[in-house]
Amino acid sequence: MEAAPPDTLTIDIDGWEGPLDLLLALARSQKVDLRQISILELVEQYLVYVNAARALRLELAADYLVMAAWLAYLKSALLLPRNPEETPSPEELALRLQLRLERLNAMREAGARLVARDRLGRDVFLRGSPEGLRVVRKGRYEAEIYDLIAAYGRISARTRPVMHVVAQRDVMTLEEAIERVSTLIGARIEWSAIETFLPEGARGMYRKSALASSFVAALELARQGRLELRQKSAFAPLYLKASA
Amino acid sequence: MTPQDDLGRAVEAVLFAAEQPMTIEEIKAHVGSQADVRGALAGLEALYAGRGIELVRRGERWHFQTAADLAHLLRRDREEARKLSRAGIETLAIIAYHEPVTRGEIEAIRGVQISKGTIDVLMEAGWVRPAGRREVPGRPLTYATTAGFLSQFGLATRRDLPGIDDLKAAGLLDPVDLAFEAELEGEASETVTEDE
Amino acid sequence: MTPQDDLGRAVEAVLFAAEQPMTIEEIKAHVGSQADVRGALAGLEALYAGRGIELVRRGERWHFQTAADLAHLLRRDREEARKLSRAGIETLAIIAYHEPVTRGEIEAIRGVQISKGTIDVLMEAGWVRPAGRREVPGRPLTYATTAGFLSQFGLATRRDLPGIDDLKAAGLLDPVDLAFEAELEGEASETVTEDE
Repeated sequence: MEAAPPDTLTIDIDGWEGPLDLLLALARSQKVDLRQISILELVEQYLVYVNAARALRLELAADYLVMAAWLAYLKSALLLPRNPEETPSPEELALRLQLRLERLNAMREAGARLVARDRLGRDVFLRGSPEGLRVVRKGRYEAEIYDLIAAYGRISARTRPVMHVVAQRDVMTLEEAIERVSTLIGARIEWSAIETFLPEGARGMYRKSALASSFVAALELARQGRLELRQKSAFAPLYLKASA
Repeated sequence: MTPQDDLGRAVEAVLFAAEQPMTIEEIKAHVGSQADVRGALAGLEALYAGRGIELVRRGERWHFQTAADLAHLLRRDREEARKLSRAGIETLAIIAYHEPVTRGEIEAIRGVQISKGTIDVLMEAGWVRPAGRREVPGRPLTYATTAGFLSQFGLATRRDLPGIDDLKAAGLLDPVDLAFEAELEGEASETVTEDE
Repeated sequence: MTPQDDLGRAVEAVLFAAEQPMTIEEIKAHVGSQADVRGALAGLEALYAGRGIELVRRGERWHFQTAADLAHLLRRDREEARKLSRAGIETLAIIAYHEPVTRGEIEAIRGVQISKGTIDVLMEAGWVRPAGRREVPGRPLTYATTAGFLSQFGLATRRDLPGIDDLKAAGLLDPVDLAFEAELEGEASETVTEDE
């Protein structure tokens, strides 16, 4: 990390929660109000940072690179002579980026102030051993919305694979294939490729299933001496003919 | 505020948050070993005299308690709020998401039988009601949720329940662990026993 | 002792004995439905101000708790308060300051997708709840904070969120699109004024 120029941040890519977070950290390093930051300087800082990370062969998530590409575009648009036809103008794009940074910054500070408050159970305490009050309603059952939807999530997660398994697939069973091949083979005089035994119009998964079943059927029928098989070499076309 | 008041406040807070009556030594462990805890206790005793809360001494230990004459306002009832069983909450979730739904359908979705008491508990809680019979062989009774269900769970309508996509995004569809599966099996065998 | 004092004692005892923060309605269930509980609470609030125990309001609920400045005497080592991740803290802040808010809106502010489980953790802690659907295409679910959130962070109402008025006044709680329009209009009208 000593390789980084002194005026850039230390490369620590794991610490960032996305490119906007990194941009905000860089913007804050300009030590001015977010309203006053120089977008050009910020773009420059970001590109230097990302290039340094790549030079160190750190794996950068794609969204950092997408942001880098967009910022490079923004930079050139801000520097080149204006094209008045172009909307939105580069200044508008820069303004939008600045507004986003301000909003993220506001929420980050709000979050920090929130968790720094006096927290129940950490800084302030309820009574340690309350006597407890009589529950007026008899046998009141307690459940929170979280319990309810978590329960439904659990059921869905549990039953999901089951639903996947029972999904109906269009297949040709072995019985069907034996029936079909033994009927068709009687009508063929010449050697016929196994594909010609498949139902016309068979497509996709069904065709694959029909082919596999027909192949196994052919083996079975050959074993029974009802047909003969011929194949020149491995993976060559497979031919069938009724036994003489 | 005088130092004596500061000590009074400290002792007051320590006794309030304590889970058990405390000795003066135990209080000193919190407020400082040099402190005049005995004096502070006397001050608090006087301050609270006649109020709804009293500082009382039991042997060597001190604690706050509600004034004895107000006990009738508080009387404890052992029949306290009970948490729904896992079978109960799952059955309720299925009814809410699929209503009107028959018991057979609930079992098919849960993948586990439900004992008769499960739906009874939901009806007793006022969250589930019978919703007519399904016009199929056997005419099974269907169940649906009530207005009480909506107010219990802070929903304006059933449509406000998060959908499957929302649950997935919230990480609620993550694979169930083995311990849970084991528990389910236990439950299933229990049900069989009950039905026999 | 005046009747008002009697009611004060009763409310004091009930809240003191309660295991959970209580609404005025819940207190009335113990001290009588006709009682001026609100007035009694105001009296107790004043009585306890500056003491080691304080009466506080959190949303619609009231409870006693130890004074914040005495935290150093009471902080418990074994209390391993759930440590929120940065993503968790930011997501919680965004929900609290913008509620009701959709997952998409949270992601737009953070500039990054929310990982599975972030909202789940906040819901499990009891600080965040689903708050109905937004009536726009896709009907996304919105999220909001709970009464438990207010208690945990010591807020009487959401208006006590740190800096919320300033953020609102500065437009920092408006979506970028809206702020962008406002900014452009502001510039435009400034220009007009200058020209006059």
